Amino acid sequence: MAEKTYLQAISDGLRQELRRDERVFVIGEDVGVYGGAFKVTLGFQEEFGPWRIIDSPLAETAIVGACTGAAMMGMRPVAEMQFADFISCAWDHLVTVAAKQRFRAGTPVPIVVRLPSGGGFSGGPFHSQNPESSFAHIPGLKCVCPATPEDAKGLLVAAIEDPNPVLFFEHKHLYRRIKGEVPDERYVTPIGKARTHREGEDISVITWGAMVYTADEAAKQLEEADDVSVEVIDLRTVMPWDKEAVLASVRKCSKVLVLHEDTRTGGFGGEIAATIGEEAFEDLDAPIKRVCAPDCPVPFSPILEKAYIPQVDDVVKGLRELAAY
Amino acid sequence: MAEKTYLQAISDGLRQELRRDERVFVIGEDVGVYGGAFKVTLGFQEEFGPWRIIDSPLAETAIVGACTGAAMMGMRPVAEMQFADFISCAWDHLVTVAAKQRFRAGTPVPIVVRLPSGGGFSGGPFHSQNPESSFAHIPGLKCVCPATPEDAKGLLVAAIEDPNPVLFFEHKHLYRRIKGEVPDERYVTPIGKARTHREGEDISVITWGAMVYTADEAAKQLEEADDVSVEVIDLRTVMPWDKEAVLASVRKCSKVLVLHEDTRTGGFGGEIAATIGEEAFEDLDAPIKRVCAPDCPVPFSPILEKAYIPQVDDVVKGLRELAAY
Amino acid sequence: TRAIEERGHILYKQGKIPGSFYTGRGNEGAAVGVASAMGPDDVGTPLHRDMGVHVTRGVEPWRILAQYMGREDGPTRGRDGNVHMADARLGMIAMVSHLPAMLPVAVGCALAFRIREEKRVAVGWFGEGSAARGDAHEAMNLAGVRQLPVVFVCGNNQWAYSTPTHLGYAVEHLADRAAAYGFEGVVVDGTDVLAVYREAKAAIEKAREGGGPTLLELKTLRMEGHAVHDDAFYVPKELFEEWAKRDPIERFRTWLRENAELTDEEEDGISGRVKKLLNDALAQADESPQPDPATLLDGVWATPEDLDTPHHK
Amino acid sequence: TRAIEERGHILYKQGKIPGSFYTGRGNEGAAVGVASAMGPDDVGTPLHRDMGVHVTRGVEPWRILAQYMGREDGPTRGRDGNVHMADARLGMIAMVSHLPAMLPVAVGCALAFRIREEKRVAVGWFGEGSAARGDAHEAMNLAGVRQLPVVFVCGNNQWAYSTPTHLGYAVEHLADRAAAYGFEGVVVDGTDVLAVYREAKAAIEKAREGGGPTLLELKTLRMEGHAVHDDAFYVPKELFEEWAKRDPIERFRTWLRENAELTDEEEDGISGRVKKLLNDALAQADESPQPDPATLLDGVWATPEDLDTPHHK
Ligand SMILES: Cc1ncc(C[n+]2csc(CCOP(=O)(O)OP(=O)(O)O)c2C)c(N)n1
Ligand SMILES: Cc1ncc(C[n+]2csc(CCOP(=O)(O)OP(=O)(O)O)c2C)c(N)n1
Ligand SMILES: [Mg+2]
Ligand SMILES: [Mg+2]
Repeated sequence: MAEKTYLQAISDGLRQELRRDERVFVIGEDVGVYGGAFKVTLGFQEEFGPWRIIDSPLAETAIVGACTGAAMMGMRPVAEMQFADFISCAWDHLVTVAAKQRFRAGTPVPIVVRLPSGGGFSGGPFHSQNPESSFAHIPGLKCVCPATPEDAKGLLVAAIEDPNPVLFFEHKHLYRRIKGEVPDERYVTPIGKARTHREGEDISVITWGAMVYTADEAAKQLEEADDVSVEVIDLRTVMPWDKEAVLASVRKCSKVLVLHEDTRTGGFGGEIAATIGEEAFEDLDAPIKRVCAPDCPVPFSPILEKAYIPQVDDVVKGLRELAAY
Repeated sequence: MAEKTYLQAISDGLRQELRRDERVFVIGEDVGVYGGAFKVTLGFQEEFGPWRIIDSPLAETAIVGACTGAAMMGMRPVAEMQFADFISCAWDHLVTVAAKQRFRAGTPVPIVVRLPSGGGFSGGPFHSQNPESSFAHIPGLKCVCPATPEDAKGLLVAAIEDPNPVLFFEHKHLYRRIKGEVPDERYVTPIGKARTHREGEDISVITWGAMVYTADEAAKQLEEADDVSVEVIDLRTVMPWDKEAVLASVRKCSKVLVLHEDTRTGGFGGEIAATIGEEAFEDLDAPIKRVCAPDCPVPFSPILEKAYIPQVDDVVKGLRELAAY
Repeated sequence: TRAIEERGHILYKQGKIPGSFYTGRGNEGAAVGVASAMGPDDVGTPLHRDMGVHVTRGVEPWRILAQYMGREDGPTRGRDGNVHMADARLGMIAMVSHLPAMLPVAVGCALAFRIREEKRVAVGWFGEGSAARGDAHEAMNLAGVRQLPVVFVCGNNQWAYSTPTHLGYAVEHLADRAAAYGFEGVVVDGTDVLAVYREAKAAIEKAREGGGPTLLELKTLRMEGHAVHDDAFYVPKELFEEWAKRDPIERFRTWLRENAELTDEEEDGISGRVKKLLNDALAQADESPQPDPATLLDGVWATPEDLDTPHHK
Repeated sequence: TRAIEERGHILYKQGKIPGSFYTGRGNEGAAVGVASAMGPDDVGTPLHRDMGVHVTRGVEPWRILAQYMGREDGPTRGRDGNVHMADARLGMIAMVSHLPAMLPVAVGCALAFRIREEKRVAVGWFGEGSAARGDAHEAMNLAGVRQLPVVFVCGNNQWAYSTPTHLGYAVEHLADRAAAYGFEGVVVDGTDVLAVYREAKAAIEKAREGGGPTLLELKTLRMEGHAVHDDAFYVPKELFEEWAKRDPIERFRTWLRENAELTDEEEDGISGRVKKLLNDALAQADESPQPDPATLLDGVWATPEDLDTPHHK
């Protein structure tokens, strides 16, 4: 047990898997000598060599497609996208080949694609996106979005073990900002199980990734200023998502706010709200509120980006409206 | 005014635009001599020549990307995908370049991409999909899904006139099965306005595309057998979608069923249900029910496909549950 | 010689299978020639003209017919149709419609072999039309940079649906593109099964020995429409007539008669056995049950047990 | 000669602009050389090393600085950052991050010119690293098949972030790939602005006259890290030293002194004017207001009025 950053936890977890399972290898742009754009694989190539830490050409379909082929031959590939935004270049491969091969031909595709995602540092429209909603709609793909260092390691291990294609969304804004206790030994955090980040009675906030901390801040404010108790559910994984945990929290609080960093329309928050409305209709004392980014690309200007990414104040406002309903 | 098939209406509308506006051109695989996989552009190359009806190489990013460039230079390109399924190969271009160029650089991208979509004839996992939900989530892209021959022509004209990238989903199952009166002259059916396919009092069904007919069949059965009056709203366009019309129908009926052919989880039906739940909470007398395809690829076997695509019986069952609630 | 007779045997089958099976017509020699040159542990991603590959690898005809009928005993259990199938135990990977999306996958198989330093080879098929897509480029570029044990087989049948080659690419031979990726390209007469076998064997063994990728361009003519619905009106009749003279099966039969003392009796014997085999297959396929809708969702997610496949070893 | 002096003028600017502007260092000659060879009605899709293109086309420095500061007067009005910008009135199209996604767009511009039979040319930039992506292949293949008036400019600065060329491609010169698409490829010393201008001019005029595409490979060295945060430890020091001797600005200064009688006074005059111009620009950019969050959603959807741009004529 030691305190680690979110980034360190991912790096250590990946190194541990590379050490214990020789079927695991890493491929991506600049992951070797350079150690990856965010230095997650720093020093890996020295330890594991150029054929297990593979610097690829600048070609995302080749990277992910090659992972699929290697996985079918018994390897456990871990691809790194330099930024999650560039996964759009491997969209066709993921939805057409990787997602459907098991269903069509009975052939599993155990690959992991690591995706440094999210905004908050003026990365602009192409270095800030959260594309998990687009993939969560495709049957056959899993989407993992850890919020804490402990989950980041445990879910990465689970993703590598999983016999399905797993998209592993690492929030760049958490990389070095978030620290936490992380067990040294290997452990698996199950995919599909939410965690209660904060217990509460009156309003339930359903969220994941960096927004877990935004929600927690807002919850604090409501507890102190308004004496309203807010529960924060960290989904941890968006596909599959832990419907039971969410419905339990909804039944307890009977008011719900769904929060995510991606844009609102067609975002996965709609799926969650629709499901709650369908299965917990009688338990709701207020309309389910969604707090999300507005429907536009991620702007570069700090002022505009602040207006784009849901802020603590936006969540507080939403919670107060729910409390008053 | 003459009776035409859905396919004929699209073909005639496109020919009319090619005749009146020399900026309009068509590009796609086998659209020239062959007239397109579904013969929508049959005879076009003779009339407009090989530089306005362009047989492209088998390369979807080149096709759609070239449309974007040509559009920026003042043309009005209409691309044809041989099947909607293959648009996955142009995903990156559409979401990265076409969708965001206006927001980022102020440069509009007036292109139309025609997408023969939908199942019902054992096309299997790659010739049957309805990918509109994936694109409707991307700010900057419009998604048009006509259900009638008249709308197919009027919305195609609107799509070509529109200064934004428009994905035009043509349902293959309607091509030759659906006939209707279509005005001979040019007319524009506005993007973003729903139509009431069938008036009703008790339950409102929100749908689009081929499912409009499935809903209508089910509505008939309920009216006859159960004496329940069902309203069928044909969205016509999924992005933008006509929230006002939907909410008005919801307020009238206070029970809602959202129906689409695409898979359920993360499908656009969730967005519609979530929005209704948020904005018409007090008007709802029952949970909003979604009837959609299950979360798997489109199966080939006729028996499996029948279990996959929502059938009249599935809708009837859902309506009866709502009526009984 | 038995080996050759077996190949002839298979070629006959190809010519005799009804309906959609005809989509490979003119390409049987190319498919069988390459497949016969592969080793038992080699893998491949054959496409919609390559039924001969599956047959050569040993997929039982009745299961192929069951596949076409969407039955439970087809390799995809009714989930997918026609040649969108493969038997993992035979080292084959099921194609998707999107072309040539399987090439990066074939390269990935080769990457696994290279990482584990196994002497195995991956074969990736594509058509001259789909050579225009980015996937072909990304796959060949990665294979060239890493000199992976993969052989790219371009079935150039001169048409992509209705699109002639001059509207698909602007180089004389697609094989010439290999130079742009740092490996060798070879043009082969795809109607000469023995020539195909020879060149494929050479390329595969070269890859096996660490010599890197090869791009084989097999020139044939698609002897029918793109699919059953297409009468290929856009293909000049003369072209069909010219290439009809080079029917791979006829060419091989002639060769067998001249060089392997194939006699009328043997031939009749073969045709007889094939006819019977296919009749039995049809009957057996017809007895295969329809898939059960209740199981529709079972196959979406893989389970740990699924990883116990030959593929994943 | 004034034209050349102006180019020198611009080159000086390049060297003098602070911060992120340095990302083009070593590439100034290539960028300016190509841009100077373009006609007023030609269009292009310059990338992140090609600030010189924007400057040459006449984007006012203060607006570029405003762009970097995310201000309202930057070409993207704070919506996008750094070189992700362009001025449509100057025939430039704003790049996206995804490389080389602008190549199909450049080909589309050329397609429009060809359909309308206009004597205009499109120029598409990409790096040697992004040459590995499918977009490069699909764009060049379509341009070759249709012999469109487009010039592909590959800025080969020997590194893609930390990736050396031998891990990116396996052919000696990327220009050799042009043959695979049915047009000409030319290798040029990218540090020699006059050579670049010469070859670019020839390629552009050839395209204008219906001679089809050309692939220009401009060899340079990225003289700094991939971006400010990167110290390029992975680049051999010797390489930097060797290429430092070939600094495009120095080379051009020398040339000006030897051939255009550039005197100390003139040079000081130019540097003086540049310093002042940039000081004024900085001041003016600083006065540009921050974008108004209330307008965030205004720009998502285009309106019919938006189509009244030079672009869309
Ligand atoms: C990405 C993609 N776009 C379009 C299609 C539709 N399509 C199926 S086969 C075909 C022609 C393929 O030509 P070629 O690659 O030469 O193979 P052939 O059928 O001639 O063997 C087309 C356009 C497809 N399968 N995949
Ligand atoms: C599709 C895509 N993947 C990854 C990146 C991240 N990235 C930005 S620049 C770069 C290196 C580009 O190298 P090159 O094409 O040689 O251009 P250079 O920066 O050297 O001028 C990478 C990998 C990107 N921009 N686009
Ligand atoms: Mg072909
Ligand atoms: Mg470079």
